[in-house]
Amino acid sequence: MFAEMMATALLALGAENLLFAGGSGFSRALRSARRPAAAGRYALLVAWFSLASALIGFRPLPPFGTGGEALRPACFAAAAAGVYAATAALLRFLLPALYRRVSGLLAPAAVNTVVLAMPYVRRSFSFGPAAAAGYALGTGLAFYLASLLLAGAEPKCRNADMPAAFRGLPAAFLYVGILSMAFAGFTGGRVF
Amino acid sequence: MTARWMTCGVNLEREKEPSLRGEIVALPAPGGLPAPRTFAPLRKKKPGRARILGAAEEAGIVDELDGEPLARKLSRYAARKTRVLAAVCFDDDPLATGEQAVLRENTAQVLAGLELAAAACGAAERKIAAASRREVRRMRGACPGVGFWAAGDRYPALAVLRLRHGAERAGTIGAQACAALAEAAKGRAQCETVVTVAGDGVSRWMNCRVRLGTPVGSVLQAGVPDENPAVVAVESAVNGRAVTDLSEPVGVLTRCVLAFRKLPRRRALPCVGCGRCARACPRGIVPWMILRQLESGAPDPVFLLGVERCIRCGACGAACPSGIGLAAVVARAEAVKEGGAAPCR
Amino acid sequence: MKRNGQLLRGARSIFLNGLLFRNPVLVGALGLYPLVAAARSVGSAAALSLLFLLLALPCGLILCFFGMLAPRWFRPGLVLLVSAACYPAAAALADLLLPGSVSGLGMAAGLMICNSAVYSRAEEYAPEHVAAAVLADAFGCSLGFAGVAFLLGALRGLWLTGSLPGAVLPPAGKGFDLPFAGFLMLGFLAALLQWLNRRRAERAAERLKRRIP
Amino acid sequence: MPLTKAAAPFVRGGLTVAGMMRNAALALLALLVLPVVHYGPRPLLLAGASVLTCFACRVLVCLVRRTSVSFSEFSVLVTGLSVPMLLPLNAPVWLPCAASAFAVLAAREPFGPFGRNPFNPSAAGVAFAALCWPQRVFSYFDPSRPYGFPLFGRAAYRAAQSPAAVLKEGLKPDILPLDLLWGRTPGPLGTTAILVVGACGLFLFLTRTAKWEITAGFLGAAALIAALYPRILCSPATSVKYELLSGSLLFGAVFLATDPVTSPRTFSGRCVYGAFAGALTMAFRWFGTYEQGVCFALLIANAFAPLLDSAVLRLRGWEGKTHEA
Repeated sequence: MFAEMMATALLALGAENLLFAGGSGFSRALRSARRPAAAGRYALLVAWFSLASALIGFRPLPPFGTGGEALRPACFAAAAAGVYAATAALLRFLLPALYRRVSGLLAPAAVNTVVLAMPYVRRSFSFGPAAAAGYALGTGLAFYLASLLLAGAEPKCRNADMPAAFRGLPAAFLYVGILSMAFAGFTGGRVF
Repeated sequence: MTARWMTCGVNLEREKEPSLRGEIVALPAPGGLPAPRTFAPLRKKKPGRARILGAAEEAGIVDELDGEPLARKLSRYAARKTRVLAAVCFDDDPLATGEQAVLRENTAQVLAGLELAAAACGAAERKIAAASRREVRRMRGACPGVGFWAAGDRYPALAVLRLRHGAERAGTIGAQACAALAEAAKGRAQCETVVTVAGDGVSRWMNCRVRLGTPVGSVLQAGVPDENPAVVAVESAVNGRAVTDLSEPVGVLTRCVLAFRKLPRRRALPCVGCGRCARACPRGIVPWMILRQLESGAPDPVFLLGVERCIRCGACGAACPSGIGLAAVVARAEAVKEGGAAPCR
Repeated sequence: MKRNGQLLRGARSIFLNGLLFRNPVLVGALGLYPLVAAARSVGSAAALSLLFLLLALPCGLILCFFGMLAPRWFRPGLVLLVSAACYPAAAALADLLLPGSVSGLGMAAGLMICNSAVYSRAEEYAPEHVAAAVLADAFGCSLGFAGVAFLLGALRGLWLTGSLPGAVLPPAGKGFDLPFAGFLMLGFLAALLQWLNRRRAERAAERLKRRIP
Repeated sequence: MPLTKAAAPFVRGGLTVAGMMRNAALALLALLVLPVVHYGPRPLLLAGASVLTCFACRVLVCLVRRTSVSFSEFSVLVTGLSVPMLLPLNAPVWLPCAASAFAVLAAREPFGPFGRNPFNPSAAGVAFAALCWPQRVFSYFDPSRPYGFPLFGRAAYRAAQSPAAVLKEGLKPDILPLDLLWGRTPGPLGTTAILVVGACGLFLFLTRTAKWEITAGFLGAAALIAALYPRILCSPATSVKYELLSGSLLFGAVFLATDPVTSPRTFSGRCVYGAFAGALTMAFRWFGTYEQGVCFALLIANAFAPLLDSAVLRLRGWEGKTHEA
């Protein structure tokens, strides 16, 4: 279970944002996510969004069957958007100091939450409060570990001796590829 | 848990025998150098502290271990309430044997100087730090009233020794400085030094006593060098410097003149992560991490820990199987840290 | 007329940037997961590209027109909402055009909602640019995404069926449709693109040097 | 006479990278001896083909990068030799070649020359082969009856289950312990002769090519887990015996985990790394799909190595500060 979550988190990280340079969109979040301190905050936010959207988001999901397949992810994403808006508004008006510190991370964390939850959205899961807490904790932890790993990979993917064509992002792709190869050893076939 | 002094340092192949075989050869002073200065000798049998320091100052004695004037060093030790004073009678360098030869041949002078120095800094105990246990056995009979330390056989032996006896409030001075202090008591200024001539580029390895200011070239000639050695190095084979101008004068710090047939460089490979540099460092610095930090372009001061402690012994670079010049890396890191030029993340 | 020409040229360069030089996938590292996990054949690549276009276009346009109305801090939520709202329609349309394709994508289809390529374009680019630029950008990005998707899908499909021209190796088992293979291929493709971009930059620098002696 | 302004040091310690790699290559070659004695020259063919592939890939990379081709360090040779050790003898020749090509082209060269690779190339190559062609990587011939393996072409052999596969099914392997030690068991080519692997390990530790603490941590953690959670119904000692002696666990602990490039550089980091890799290997045996998990486990542990180092140094920094204060 944890391995699966870890694999998901790793893929989500590799996939959905943050690795690396890029400059488009997430660069600000990236830069802050590269620092281990910010990675902790980031992971906490992801855990919070996971908890909230697991408690809210999974409830009203339409059942499988007629058109539900397309609606379920959409509903969950909408729920996450709602949680994001609520969190951002609350923080902004109640704890502006805290908000300033995490504002750059809030949105990517919300998006990541949706990504991380997607395998569970497709299965018909309904979380009780305890299970939701466990799920959030696992997601947060896996996310934290994964971002630590990628932070450790950063200097390896950007050294002076490597071919210029591979420096930076391409090497990072290869790095994540080999790492996800290792995690694939657990499941052999499918990841999810 | 083993103490760090037991494991730090690097094993280098040492060749001490050839240059110790013969006696110290006194080279004639070249013309043009002024005659050695003399001044009023110390009269009393047991002179006071101030007088000894004054004589050391007057004689212009410089400690060959670190280039610090002896008078300053002794008053520093006195202020620090040094308990043990050790005369360093071994050489860090794998080829040099000057200090060892001085102890063997000028034992009485070294002992007399050590006694004066101990009196000057108020040290209760005197020690001779000899090159090995064998050397201790050999010299014990000739040195009544002093204790012995045996240096280890790993490279920065002096630093390892300091690390080992650091808790005993020990001070160290060079054997030649001791001998010079004994001479100063008789009213003679420091005017000569013992230099080892060695390396695969010379055919006669030996120790010679030369006047300060003699050109390096004439010292080298005494060892009958090859036609054209590639490198001539002074001070040390590990952390010394190459000399291109052979008319450079010999100083107290010269200590050895080494000629090598071949260039020392191997092609430097990237760090393979064996961790030997950190193990070799007697000061607890982690050179590979410093290299990694500097390479990353944005060094994190947390990981430049301890660079200011570096004593430039060069053990890290000598230990590195990839042949990376780690001593220079640490020096650069120190400059970065001190200059504040490091772009903190 | 002149302004139109300028606009056109601007749009062209925006389009080219999205397509190749600043490819959202290979340079921006955005929206990777669906590609890596799901682009297993040409068919699935087509479905992914279609979904991308159907999401990027409306999201970009809606945010372009209404994005400035929402406060800055609320915009990410808005983008997520809009894209979630567009998704069922887009999925239905894609299923209509390529029957059975969306369900074949599995989880990756759902992930297109929070695809960071769509998301970042809609959140940062669209509200601050004119509609024409947004349109060009959306088409460019979609084509860039589609290009990578088709390349990956084709390569993997060939390898999986063992019909690689002149191949001596037997078909790789299921291993090769795992995400890791996608990542590795992406790595080499990105290296190729980075090499191209570097050469382009070098050439430009040379040209500049020649012009200004 | 023209003198050069060279930089110190003018002498160096005896150990060089080339020497370390030579020792590792020698140890790997020693593993080939028993299989050659038992089964004829085919092991040499596999190893040779794999090494040739590695060299060819390296030359190719050098040509593409337009740098001079140099093999001053033997690391390519070590990669090329350790890949076929983890594959069965009855595998087709292209299998080790494909694995080592992957090792050099994807896991090593993109990250720069030797010393820069974040993952152990051999482990990555074998893991790749295991994921892509699991039937070929995990099918072994039965060594209890004599075969002459032809050098080329397909050999007729009777397939047998390796002890690791039997353990995976929750049964007790029906193999004499002596056979386990001498390598007369189905399994990867270079990993079955436990005694030889152990002797090679000793050689590597004594020449200071490999660090003993990694192997010790690895085996210790694996033994602890095997004793606490035996996969088969037996006493803890039996479980430890079979778990440690079966499959490529020992080979991984001695040859792959001790690769200095991809393991941590601090002593405590290495201890933790070894234990972590051992525990992960056992986790792969418990939960993984395949009977061998060493390569996968090592890849994951490799990713953690830089983190362990920074953690250790951070801790040391704190300690230093508290002492100074």
